[in-house]
Amino acid sequence: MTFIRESGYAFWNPLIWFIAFIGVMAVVHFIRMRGQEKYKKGSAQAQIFVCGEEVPEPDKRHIRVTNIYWGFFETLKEYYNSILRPHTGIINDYIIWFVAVMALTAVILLIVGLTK
Amino acid sequence: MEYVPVNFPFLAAALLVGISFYIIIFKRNLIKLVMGIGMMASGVNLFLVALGYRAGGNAPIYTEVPEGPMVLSVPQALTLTSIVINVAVLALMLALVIQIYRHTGSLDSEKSRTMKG
Amino acid sequence: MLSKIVRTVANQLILFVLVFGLYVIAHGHLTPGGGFQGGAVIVSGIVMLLVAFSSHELSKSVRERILSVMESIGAVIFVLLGFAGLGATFFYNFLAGSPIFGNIPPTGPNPGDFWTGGTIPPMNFAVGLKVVAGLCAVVLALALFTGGEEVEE
Amino acid sequence: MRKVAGLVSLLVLVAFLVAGALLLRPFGYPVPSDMDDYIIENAQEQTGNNNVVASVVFDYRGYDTLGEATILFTAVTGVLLLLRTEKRKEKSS
Amino acid sequence: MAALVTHSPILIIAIPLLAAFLTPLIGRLSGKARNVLVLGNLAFVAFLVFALTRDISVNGIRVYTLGATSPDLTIPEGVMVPVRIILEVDGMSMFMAIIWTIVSLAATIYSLAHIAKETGQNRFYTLLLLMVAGAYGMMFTGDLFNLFVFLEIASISGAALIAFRTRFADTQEGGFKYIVISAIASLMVLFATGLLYGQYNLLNIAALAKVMEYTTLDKIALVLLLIAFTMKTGMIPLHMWFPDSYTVAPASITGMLVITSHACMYAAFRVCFSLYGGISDTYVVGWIITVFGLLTAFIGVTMAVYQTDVMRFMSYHAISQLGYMWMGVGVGLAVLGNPELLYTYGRDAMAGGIFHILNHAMYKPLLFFTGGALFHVTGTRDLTKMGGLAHKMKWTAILYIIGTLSISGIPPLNGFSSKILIYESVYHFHPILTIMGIIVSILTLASFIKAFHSAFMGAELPMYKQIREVPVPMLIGMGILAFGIVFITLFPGQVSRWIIYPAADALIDQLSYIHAVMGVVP
Repeated sequence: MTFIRESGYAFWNPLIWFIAFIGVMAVVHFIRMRGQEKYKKGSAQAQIFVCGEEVPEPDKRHIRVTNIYWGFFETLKEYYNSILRPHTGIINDYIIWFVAVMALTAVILLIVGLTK
Repeated sequence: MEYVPVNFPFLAAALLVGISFYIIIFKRNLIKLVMGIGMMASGVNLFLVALGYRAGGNAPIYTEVPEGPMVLSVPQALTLTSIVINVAVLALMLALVIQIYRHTGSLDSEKSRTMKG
Repeated sequence: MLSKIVRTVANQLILFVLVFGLYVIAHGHLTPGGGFQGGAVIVSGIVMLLVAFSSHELSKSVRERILSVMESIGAVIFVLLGFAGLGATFFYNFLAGSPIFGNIPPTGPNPGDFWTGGTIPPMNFAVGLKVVAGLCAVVLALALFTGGEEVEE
Repeated sequence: MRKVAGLVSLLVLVAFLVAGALLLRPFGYPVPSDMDDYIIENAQEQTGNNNVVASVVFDYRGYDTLGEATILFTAVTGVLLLLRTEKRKEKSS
Repeated sequence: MAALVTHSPILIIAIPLLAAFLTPLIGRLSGKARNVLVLGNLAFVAFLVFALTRDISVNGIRVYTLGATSPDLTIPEGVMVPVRIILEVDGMSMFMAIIWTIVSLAATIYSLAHIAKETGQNRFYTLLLLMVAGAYGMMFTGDLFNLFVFLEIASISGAALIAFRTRFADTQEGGFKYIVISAIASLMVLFATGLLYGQYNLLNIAALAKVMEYTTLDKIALVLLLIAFTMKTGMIPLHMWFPDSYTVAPASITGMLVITSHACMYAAFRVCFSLYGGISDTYVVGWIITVFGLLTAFIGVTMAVYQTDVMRFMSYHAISQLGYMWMGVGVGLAVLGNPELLYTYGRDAMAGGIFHILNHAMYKPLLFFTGGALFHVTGTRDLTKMGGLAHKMKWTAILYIIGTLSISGIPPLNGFSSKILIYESVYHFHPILTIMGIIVSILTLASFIKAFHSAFMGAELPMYKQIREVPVPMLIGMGILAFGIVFITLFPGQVSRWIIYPAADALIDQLSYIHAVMGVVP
């Protein structure tokens, strides 16, 4: 039973990947073993430390989805404005797109048919 | 039965489909939308049943049939099937329109919209 | 609830409508018609009653549960007639040539014999039952804006 | 903008449909018609049935009719499901 | 047993139908008996599907003539064309059927707990079985009009199931959009069927493919069929109904709707390869499909990063994953007329696209189920209201991680093994396809990390103190799909050899598809 999947240009073998993964894990475990053993759960070491300020409430300090990748959307604002404009949510517009794509494809096929 | 140069029934079916596309695209009222889909179904059914016509033919039923050619029977069966299918579709659509009107109090496809983007 | 004249006439007419619908269903294999058409005719009669009397009046006599049970039974009969042909293939006309509905008519124009058609008359009846029950349920539901009550399980 | 784009593409599509209707074989003269001729000739002795349309609907294409009946069943079930009145004790839905 | 296999193409479709007709009667008596009926029915159908798969891998294409005296009597004597409806089952059909079996079983088990508090369960399970039968019919049929009929069955039951939770407004809107789109698409399919019937007086796909002359009418019919099916599949720019409908459905139904959209994709492949495979314009059609697939993958994922509704975000990911399949199979279609290119990379591209269908059918329903689990416990789909759920829902979090890594193609999970196949083969057709595919994969991972953090990570929010892990049936339903993912991860070579490449060859080899029905007469 071989694990290898050949695609003609390369091969992909989960077994090799697993072996590599286990090796990396062993190295990581070795490095972690060299660390300190003085860490104790439940003590002040486990508390959150915000430069001496008192820690905000959980729902205050949770990063909401709207704040993630803010810069990404800020940079691509034009793209998103242009891409969100067609998404009107009106069923009639969906049918317009359907008709438009049908007409476009038909014209393409007709032109190709005329050229040859 | 002389030869018909332009096949008008097919033309009528195609135009009916086009008109119903116009209704579906440009009428914002959901009931009109459903009517447009019903019209499109009628156009397609007309097209199907017109395909089965044979010049001067009788209905394909041998009970007391006069002599002569018979029109094709498969398109009639297909048309029967598609008519019932469209009845079912329209019934479900109307039920959904009733529900939409209950919830949003509007039949306009833009005012009754709750999702976008 | 329309005027008394309308209600009386509807009361008289519904009988003829039902009889005609049954005729169309029963002779589906001899004359134009069949299960769907006859069922539609019967349901049109019921819609006439719905217009003459109010839908609440009608919903007292016609229950949604009974309709859906009838519809399921019709559908089950129809698909079982298909399964019964599995000796050869699904939907094989296994009754053609058998004692029930088995007569083979002479080829070409003929007056028509009711006892022909193989599985087609039974299928017509099953489909007729199904269409009557189903369309009645739909019409009543759309008229009353309710599809019966669902009690939480 | 919406209207113009929709109208233009609609006109193109309708032009194609009309072209299809005009390019189709003349109305009333179906060629070829092998399948239907076979059915019209043999329906009587194969299904023992005068009504050729009925024998097509219930025998030759009976499977389509099963699907058709199923669609009607589906739509009725769906309508009754959508228009049901929920008797529910008010819990945090 | 042999007779069972002989009749299994129709039994797989007809037994769920019979059970669906019986469900309302039995459901009135007891809910437990109804659940047993539904589950036992699906299990028996699964058994039939696997038996038929073994038979087809041995004996090749199997045809089934409905109503004839013998199943393989496709053409009656006295005429040269098929008269009755013919089911034609080949490798591609069986591939889709296997997917549908697994996902429908998992979704049904998931539904047992997911909709336990809703009313109208009898009709829910009735429609679910009808949807199962409709999709099987689409996958097995060899007849254009029959394809239309079963497309309608799947669409109508799907629309009614989308609108199942009638107490919300958006569910009704989603169901309405779905039924309108489906009705218009099916009517276009019917119009195209009429065009083909009017020319050739045939309805059977194989018989039509044999006499296909590719006139202008055939071009119009091809456009109608192709665009109608692609709209049902959710290809950009025809995708806008897709999130609206999939977001609001019950999660189990969303998982099944993904596979019905794959069934429409299968129908599009059937039209392009089996019906129009012999025409001269396959290069152009393949290019059109590939370009649309590229757009689909990119725009879908960029829209997905933007979303904050968990189910809507996953729906846009479903769209962008569909793009990969269109790319792979489109490249295969473009080089279909050129055997040497086809066997250099085209066949591998098609295999990659088809393999991606399988992977997507495993991890996307899993992700939708996890989204439904979040909705089940929190009562909202809005990611901005969630947080810290992993403290209470460990199993759901783990399953979500598996699905995330798989959809974003992280080695060694199965998403990677299909994506690498697509990348390598598509690169030789046009490099930009591979580059865009990798970018889309990166954005997919980024957006899923975003959703994971906002839903599961973080401190435990006070509003979710007393939530509990989802019920066991939902975990079982998700676990089945997770097991499928792990299996494909471990044995990609075997899976591709057993079902993927046979499916691709079944699409490529049009002649045997025709000969199975028409016989080997010249």
